[in-house]
Amino acid sequence: MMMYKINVDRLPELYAKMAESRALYLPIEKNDQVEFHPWNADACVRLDKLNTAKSAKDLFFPQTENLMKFKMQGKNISIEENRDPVEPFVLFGVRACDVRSFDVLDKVFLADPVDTFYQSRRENGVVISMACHEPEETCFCHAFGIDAADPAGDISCWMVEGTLYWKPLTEKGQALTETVSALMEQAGDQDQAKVEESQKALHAVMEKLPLYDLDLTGFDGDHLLEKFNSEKWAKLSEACLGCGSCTFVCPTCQCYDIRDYDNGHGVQRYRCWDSCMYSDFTMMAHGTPRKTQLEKFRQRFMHKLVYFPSNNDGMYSCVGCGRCLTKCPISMNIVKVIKALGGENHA
Amino acid sequence: MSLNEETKKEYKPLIVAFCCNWCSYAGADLAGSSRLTYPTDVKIIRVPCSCRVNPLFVLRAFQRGADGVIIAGCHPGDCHYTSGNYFARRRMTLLFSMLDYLGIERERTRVEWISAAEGVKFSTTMNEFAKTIHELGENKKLRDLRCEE
Amino acid sequence: MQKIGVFICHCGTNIAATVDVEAVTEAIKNEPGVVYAANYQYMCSENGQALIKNAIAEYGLTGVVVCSCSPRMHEATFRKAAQEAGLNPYMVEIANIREHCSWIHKDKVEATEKAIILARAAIAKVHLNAPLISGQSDVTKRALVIGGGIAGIQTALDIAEAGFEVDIVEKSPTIGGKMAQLDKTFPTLDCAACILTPKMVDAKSNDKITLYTYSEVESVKGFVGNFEVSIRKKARYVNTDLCTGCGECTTKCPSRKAKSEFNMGLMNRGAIYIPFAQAIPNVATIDPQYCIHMKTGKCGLCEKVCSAHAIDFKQQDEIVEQKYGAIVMATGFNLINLDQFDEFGYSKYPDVVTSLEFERLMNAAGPTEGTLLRPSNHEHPHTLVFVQCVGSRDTSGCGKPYCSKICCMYTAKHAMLVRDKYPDTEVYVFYIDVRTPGKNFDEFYRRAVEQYGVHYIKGMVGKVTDKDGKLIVQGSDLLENKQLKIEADMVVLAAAVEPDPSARSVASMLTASIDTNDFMTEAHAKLRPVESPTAGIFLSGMAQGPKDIPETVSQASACAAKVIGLLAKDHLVNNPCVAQSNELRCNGCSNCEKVCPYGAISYIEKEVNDHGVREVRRIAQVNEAVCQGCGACTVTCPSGAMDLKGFSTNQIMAEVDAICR
Amino acid sequence: MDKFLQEQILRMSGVNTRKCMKCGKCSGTCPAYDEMEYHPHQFVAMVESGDIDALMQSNSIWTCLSCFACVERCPRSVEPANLIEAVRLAVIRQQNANHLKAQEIPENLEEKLPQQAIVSAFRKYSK
Amino acid sequence: MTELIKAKVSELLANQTADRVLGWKKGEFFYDETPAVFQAEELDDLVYDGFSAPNLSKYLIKESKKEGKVIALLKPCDTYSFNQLIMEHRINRDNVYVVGVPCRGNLDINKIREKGIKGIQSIKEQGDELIIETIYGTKTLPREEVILDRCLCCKGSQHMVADEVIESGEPAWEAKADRFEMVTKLENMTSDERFAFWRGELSKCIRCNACRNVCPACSCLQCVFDDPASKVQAKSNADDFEENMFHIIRAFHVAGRCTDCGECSRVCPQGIPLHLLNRKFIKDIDTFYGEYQAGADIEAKGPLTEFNKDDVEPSIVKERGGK
Repeated sequence: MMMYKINVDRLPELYAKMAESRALYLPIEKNDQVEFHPWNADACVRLDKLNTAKSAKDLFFPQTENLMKFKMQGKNISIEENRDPVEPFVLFGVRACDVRSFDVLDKVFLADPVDTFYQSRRENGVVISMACHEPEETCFCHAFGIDAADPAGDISCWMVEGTLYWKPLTEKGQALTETVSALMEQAGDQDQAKVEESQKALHAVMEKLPLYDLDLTGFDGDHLLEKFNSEKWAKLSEACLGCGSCTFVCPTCQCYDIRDYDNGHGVQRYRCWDSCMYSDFTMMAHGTPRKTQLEKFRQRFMHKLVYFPSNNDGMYSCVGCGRCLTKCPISMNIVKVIKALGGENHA
Repeated sequence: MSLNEETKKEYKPLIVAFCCNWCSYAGADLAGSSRLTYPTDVKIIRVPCSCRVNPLFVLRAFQRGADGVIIAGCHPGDCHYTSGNYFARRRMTLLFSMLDYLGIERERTRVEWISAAEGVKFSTTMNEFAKTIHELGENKKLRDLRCEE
Repeated sequence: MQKIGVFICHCGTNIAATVDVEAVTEAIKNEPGVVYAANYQYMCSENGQALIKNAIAEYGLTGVVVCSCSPRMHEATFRKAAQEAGLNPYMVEIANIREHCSWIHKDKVEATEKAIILARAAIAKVHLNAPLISGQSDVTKRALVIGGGIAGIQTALDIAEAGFEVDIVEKSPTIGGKMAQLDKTFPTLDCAACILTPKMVDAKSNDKITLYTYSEVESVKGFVGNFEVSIRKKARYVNTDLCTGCGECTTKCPSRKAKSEFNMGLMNRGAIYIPFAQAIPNVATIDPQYCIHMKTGKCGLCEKVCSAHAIDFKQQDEIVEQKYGAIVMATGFNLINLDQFDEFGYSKYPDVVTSLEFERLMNAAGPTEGTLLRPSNHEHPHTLVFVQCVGSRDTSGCGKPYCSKICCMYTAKHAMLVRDKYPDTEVYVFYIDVRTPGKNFDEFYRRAVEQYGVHYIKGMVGKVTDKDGKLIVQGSDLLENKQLKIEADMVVLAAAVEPDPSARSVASMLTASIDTNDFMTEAHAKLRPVESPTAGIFLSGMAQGPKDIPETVSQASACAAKVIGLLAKDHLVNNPCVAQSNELRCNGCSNCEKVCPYGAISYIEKEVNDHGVREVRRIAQVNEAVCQGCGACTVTCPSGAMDLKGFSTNQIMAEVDAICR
Repeated sequence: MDKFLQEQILRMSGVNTRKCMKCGKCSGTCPAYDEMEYHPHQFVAMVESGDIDALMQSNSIWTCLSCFACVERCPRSVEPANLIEAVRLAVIRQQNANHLKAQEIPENLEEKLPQQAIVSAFRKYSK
Repeated sequence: MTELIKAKVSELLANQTADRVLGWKKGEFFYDETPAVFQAEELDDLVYDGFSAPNLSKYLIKESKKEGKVIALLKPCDTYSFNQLIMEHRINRDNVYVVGVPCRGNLDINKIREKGIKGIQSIKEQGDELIIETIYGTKTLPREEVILDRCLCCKGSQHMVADEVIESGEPAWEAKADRFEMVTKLENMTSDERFAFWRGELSKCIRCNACRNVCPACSCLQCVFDDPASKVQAKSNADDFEENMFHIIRAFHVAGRCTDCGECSRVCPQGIPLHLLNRKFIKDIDTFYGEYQAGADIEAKGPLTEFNKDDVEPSIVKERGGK
C-alpha cells in the first residue's frame, strides 16, 4: 500500500479531520502524566514520549466495564443488559511493543469463547502505530522479536526530521487513510529511503541498549516444573509489596474480576482489572489458592514466561515495553526474573 | 420569601443526622414531644455515641446521595461515656477539614452538641442546617453516579 | 434472609393523624425480607403486643420492626414481647415515626414518605441483626453515698435498714449539710436541728454505715455492681480515735482569722475547730491554712491543751480503696455567688444578706445567739425587705434559668418568724410570683400575710443604695403602679440555688450525665427520676434538682429503694451491645485500648488460624462486663477489626444506604 | 390594637416581649419612673398587647433617659429601653414634618447645646 | 559509603550480634535497588547510595517475627516509621538491631529523566554531582536538582532510634523547603479550584494500591478495602467517588500515625502527590492540637487517641475563613 507524508506542523489538521468522524485517542499530557486520552483542540499531544504511563490496552480492555444490571423493584428483580456503547475510534501513536500486546490479548479474548466486549472494541478501533526513535535502557522488545523501527498495526508511522510518514497496512487502515489522504502528500522513493535510514539508525541505537540481548533461554514448556520449583523465587519475591502497579501498567496482563455494586436500588455487575499480586486475587469461599506472596509472584512470571508461551505457540505474554521496570515501587521486575532464572542461569 | 419558597420546593435535599442515643437523640425526642417542627429532609440515625460515627458513614451518606450530614452528640464534658464526644470532635474536625481541602463545600458537614434537654436547639439546628443545604443545592462533588436512579 | 414482620402503630391519632399508616403498611409489605406487615391502634397495648407475638409464631419471624414512638420509650416493651414469643429480644428494631416524624411534620404526604424511609432503615438494620445474649456479672453488696446532707443521710439509713453496708463520703468535717445550718423548717416551723441531729446520730451509730467525713472521692472505676472507688481521707491533723470532742483546743486556739463556714462567714472560728456543737463526728479538725504551727512551726497550743493527745501535725491524707455495687449522688447545693448583682449591693452593704445568712442570724446557735441584729452595727432592725427570685428565673446570663423552688416558702417563713419575734418590725416581701404548691404551703404563706401582716409587694427591687446608715430599697409595686423607695435596716436576698461545684467533677468520674445547669440527669424525667442513665448511679436530693426538705427526704428514700433493689440481686445482666474484636483482622496496634474510657480492652498473644495460616498474634480482647458499648474503639481501629454488637458498622451503613436510597 | 405598628416596633427593636415574666424589675430600677405616665414594665405590656398609639402619644417615651438600667437589670433580657427607642423612631418617622433641615439649624442653636448633640440630632432627624 | 556499611555489618554478623541484614540490593541500572535480606555471604550485592530510597521499616513486621536477629539499615527518616511500628506493637524490637545510616537525600530517577536523559548506562555520584553515562553520551547533573521531592523537606539527619549509627563525615543533608508550602497553596485556592486540582490528580489513580502497600502505617493484616465484609471493598475506581473515598479513608486511617515518609508519592506510578493528603492532616493536627511528629516519641499517645477538653470545634473549618 501507498505511503503518505505530512509535515509535523499540519498534524493538528490531521487530528481534527480524523476526530470529525470518530473518537481519536493519542498520547496526551494531563496533570504531568502522558496517557491515551481523547483528542481535542486544546490537548497537549506528546508523540515524543516513548511510552504512556498506562499501556494502550485500556482502549480495548478498559479498567472497568459494565456487564449487566439487576434492577430491584419491591421484591422483584429484573435483569438489564447495559454494556457501555462502543463507537468507532482511532488509536494513534502506539509503539511497536504495545501493538504486539494486542496480539497477546487477542489470543486470550478472541479465542473461544469469544469475549464480545473486547471483540467489539477491537473491531471498532483502528490502530496507528509509531516507530520509536529514542528508546531507553528499560526497553527490551527486541528480546521478543519486536522491531521498534517497524511497528505493526493498521497504519504505521515514522517521524523523520519534522515529517510524519504514514503507511497503511490493513484494509481498515486503508479505509481510514482515504478519509484523510487529502491532507497528506504521497511519499516517494526518496521518502522511503529516509524512513529506512531512520530505521537503521534506530537499530544501531537499539543494539547499544543494555537489555538488547536479554536471553530467554529456558523459558519454555519443557522446563515448566524446573522453573516452578526453583528456589530462587523466594529471594526474588522477598521484597514484593503485593501491589498491582506492574499488572496495571502492563500491556498484556489480562486478568479481571467480576464484581457487583449494590447501589441500593439495584446491582450493577461490572468487571475490572485484577492483579495476581493482590491478596484477594481468585478469592473463594475458603480463601485464595496462592496464600503467600511468593506463590503470587511466581504465578505472574510463570504465566508470562512459561504457561502463556506453552499454550500459544511460543508467544510470550511480555512485549518488553519496560513499564514495570520504571513503575515497581521496589524495582523488582520481569527482567530480574529472566536474568535470575534464564539465560546463563538456566539449568 | 414566598417567591423563593416556590422555587425551592422542587429540590428536596436529603440530610442524614447521626444522633447519640443519650443526648441528641433524646433531644430530638424532646423536640418531637414539644412539637417543634423541622423539615422532613432530616432523617435521624441512632448511634450510641457520637464517637461511634465513622468517617466512612459520612462519606457513605454522601456517596449515596445525601446533601448534608450532621453529627449531634452530648455537650463536651457531658458525654454519657465521659469522653466519646471528645474523640468524635477531633475526628470530625479533621475529616471536615480534609473534605474542605478536597474542595467539598464545607457547609455540607456539621457537628452540633445538643443535650437531652435541648429540644429547641435540636429543632433550630435542623431548621438552620436544612436551610443551609437548601441554599447550597445538590451535592454534586461527592456522590457516586452509579447510585443515581 | 431474615423473615421480618413490621408493625406500625397509630398511637391513637398521635401518629395516624399525620402519617398514613395504611400507606406505610402497603409500601413496607413489598420490601425484600418483609413477610408480614400490620398496623394497630396502640401497639404497646396488651392487644398490640399480642399481635406481634402471634405473628412471630405464625410467620416464623426472625426479625421485628416496630414503627412507633421513640425507642427510648418502648424499645424495652417490644423486646420483652418478642422474647416472650421466643424471639431473641435484640432482633427487634424501632422506627421512630412519632417523635421524629408525625409530631414534627404537618404535611401528611411528606410525613408518610419519611415514615416509610425510617421503616426501611430499621428493616435494613434488622436484616443484619444477630441474636445477642447478655452476659452476667456479680454485685458487690455495698453502696456508696456521696454527700452527707439530709439526702445522703436518709438514703444511707434506709439502705442500712435493709441490711446492706453503706458508706457516706462527706467533704466537710461533719455530716448534716445545709439542713444543719437552718433555723426552722416550713411549714411546721420545727427546729431543723431538732429533727436532723437524731438522724445524724443514727447514721453514726448504725453499724452498717461507715462515715468518711472530711473525705473526697478520688477516682471511680468499674461499672454497675462492681465499682472500685478510691476515697481520699484528708488529713485533719487530729487523731479521730483519740479526740473526745471536748472542744478545749478550739477555744484556746489563738488563730481567729478563719471564717466559720457553718455560720456563713458571719463570725470567725479557730484554726482548729469543730463546725458546730452537734457535729458528727464530734472531733476537731485543723485548718492548715490558718494554723500558726503548720505555717510557722510555732504555737502548738492545741497540742499542749489536748489531754487526749489527739493532735498529730504529721498526719497525711489517707487513700481508702473500696468496692461498691451502687453509688448515690447526694452532693447537694449552694447559693449562687451574687457578685454579678451589683444592684442589690450584697458585696457592698453588710446589712444586705442572703437567706442562708439570715438563717444563721435568727438561729440560737448562730453568731448573735438568736437575736436578730444588723450585721453592720448590731442594732435591732426595724424595717426588713425580702427580695425573691434573686438570680432565679434569670436568662440574662447572670443567674439561673430555673425556679429555685424553695425561696417562696422560706421567705414566708423568715417574714413570719421576724414578725412573730419582733412585732415592732415592718416586713416587706418583693415577689414576682408566690409559688406554694405543697401540703399546707399556701396556708402557710397566707398566714404570713393575714395573721402576721407581712407586706407582700408584687414587683421587683431595682436597686439598693444607702443613705445615712439606712438602706434605700427602690422597687416597683406593679399592682399600685408605683415606684417605692423603702428605707430599710436589712435586706434579705433569696438567692438562687445551684448544684454543689463538686457535682460536675464527681459526675464525670462516675460517667454520669449532667445537664447544662450541672444538675444530674435522670434516666427518665418522669419514670426513672432517681436513677442516672449510667447504670448503678442513683440520685438523691438537690443534686438532681431544686427541692425542699420533705421532697428531698422522700426522694432519698426512693433512691434507697432503688439501690436496695440492685444490691438484693446476686447477678446483673449485662448490656450485650458491646464491642467485639475480630481476631483475624486485629493488628494488635493498641489504638482501641487508648481510646477506651473503661479500660475494657486488653491484649493477648493468641494462635489464630487465618484461612489455613496459623500464627501467634497479638490481638485485642474486650471484657464484656466492663464495656459499655460507646463504640470509640470501632472508629479508631484502622482495620475494622473492632465492631459494636447491635450498632455494627454494617448495620449503620445499611441504615445510611436505606435512607439515601 | 395596631398589628402593623406592633410588628414594626418589634422588628425595629429586636425585642421579644413574650420573654417578659412581669417581675417589674425594670420599673423598680428606673430613675425616671416618677416623670412617667407609663413605666418600663408597662411599655413592654403595652407593646405586647398592641396598645402602641397610647404609647406614641404619651410623654413617657421622651422622659425615658435611655440610661439602659432596665436593659441591664432585666433578668429575662427583654430590653424595655430598646422598645422605647423603637417607639420614638416610629413617632419620628410618622411625623415627616419633624425632619430637621440644614437651614433650620442656626435658629435652633442654643449656646449651651453641646455640638455633639447637634450633629446627632441632624443625623437622626434628617433621615 | 557502601563499603563502610558492608564493613560494619560484616563485623556485626561475625560477632553474632545478628544473623542477617535487611538492606538494599544492587539493580540492573544503578538506580533500581530492591530491598533484600542478606546473609553474610551475599553482602557483595548490598549497596547504599542516593537510590536506596525504599523505607525498610515495614519489612521488619515480618522479618522480626522470624527466628534470630536482623540488622536493619535505617535512614534517619525511616526511623520514624520504625518507632511508630514499635508503638503499635507491630515489630518485635528484640529481634532487630538497628544500624542508622546517614542520608544525603534520595535521588529521583524521574527527575533525571525529565532532564532529557535517556538510555542510562551508568550513574556515578561524585561529590555534589552525578555523572550519567547514556547510550546517547555522558551527562553531568548537580545532585541537588534531582533530589526526591520528599527529601527537600527533610525531617533532619537525626536517627530517632538506633542501636548504632554509622557516621559518614559528610555534611548532613538539610531541608530546602517548607513542607507545608503546597498544602498552604491549596488551602488558599477557592473550593472549586481545590476540587478541580484533586479531581485532576485523583482521576489518574489506577487503584494499584502501591501507595497503600508501601506505606509503613498501612500495615493492617487485611485492609478494609480488600475485605468483603467491610462493605466498602472495591478493587477499582469505578467512579470518581471511589477515588476520593479510597484516598480520604486511607489518609484518615493513617492520620496521626503517618510519619510523612513520603513513600506513597514516591511509588505512585501515576505521579499523584498523595503526601499532600497526609500533610494536610499533619498540618491540621499541628495547628489544632499542637505540633506532633509521629514516630518521634514512642511514649506519645497519638493525636487521635487523645483529646483536650478545650479542643477546637469542627466548626473551625467554616470559621477560619479561606475560600
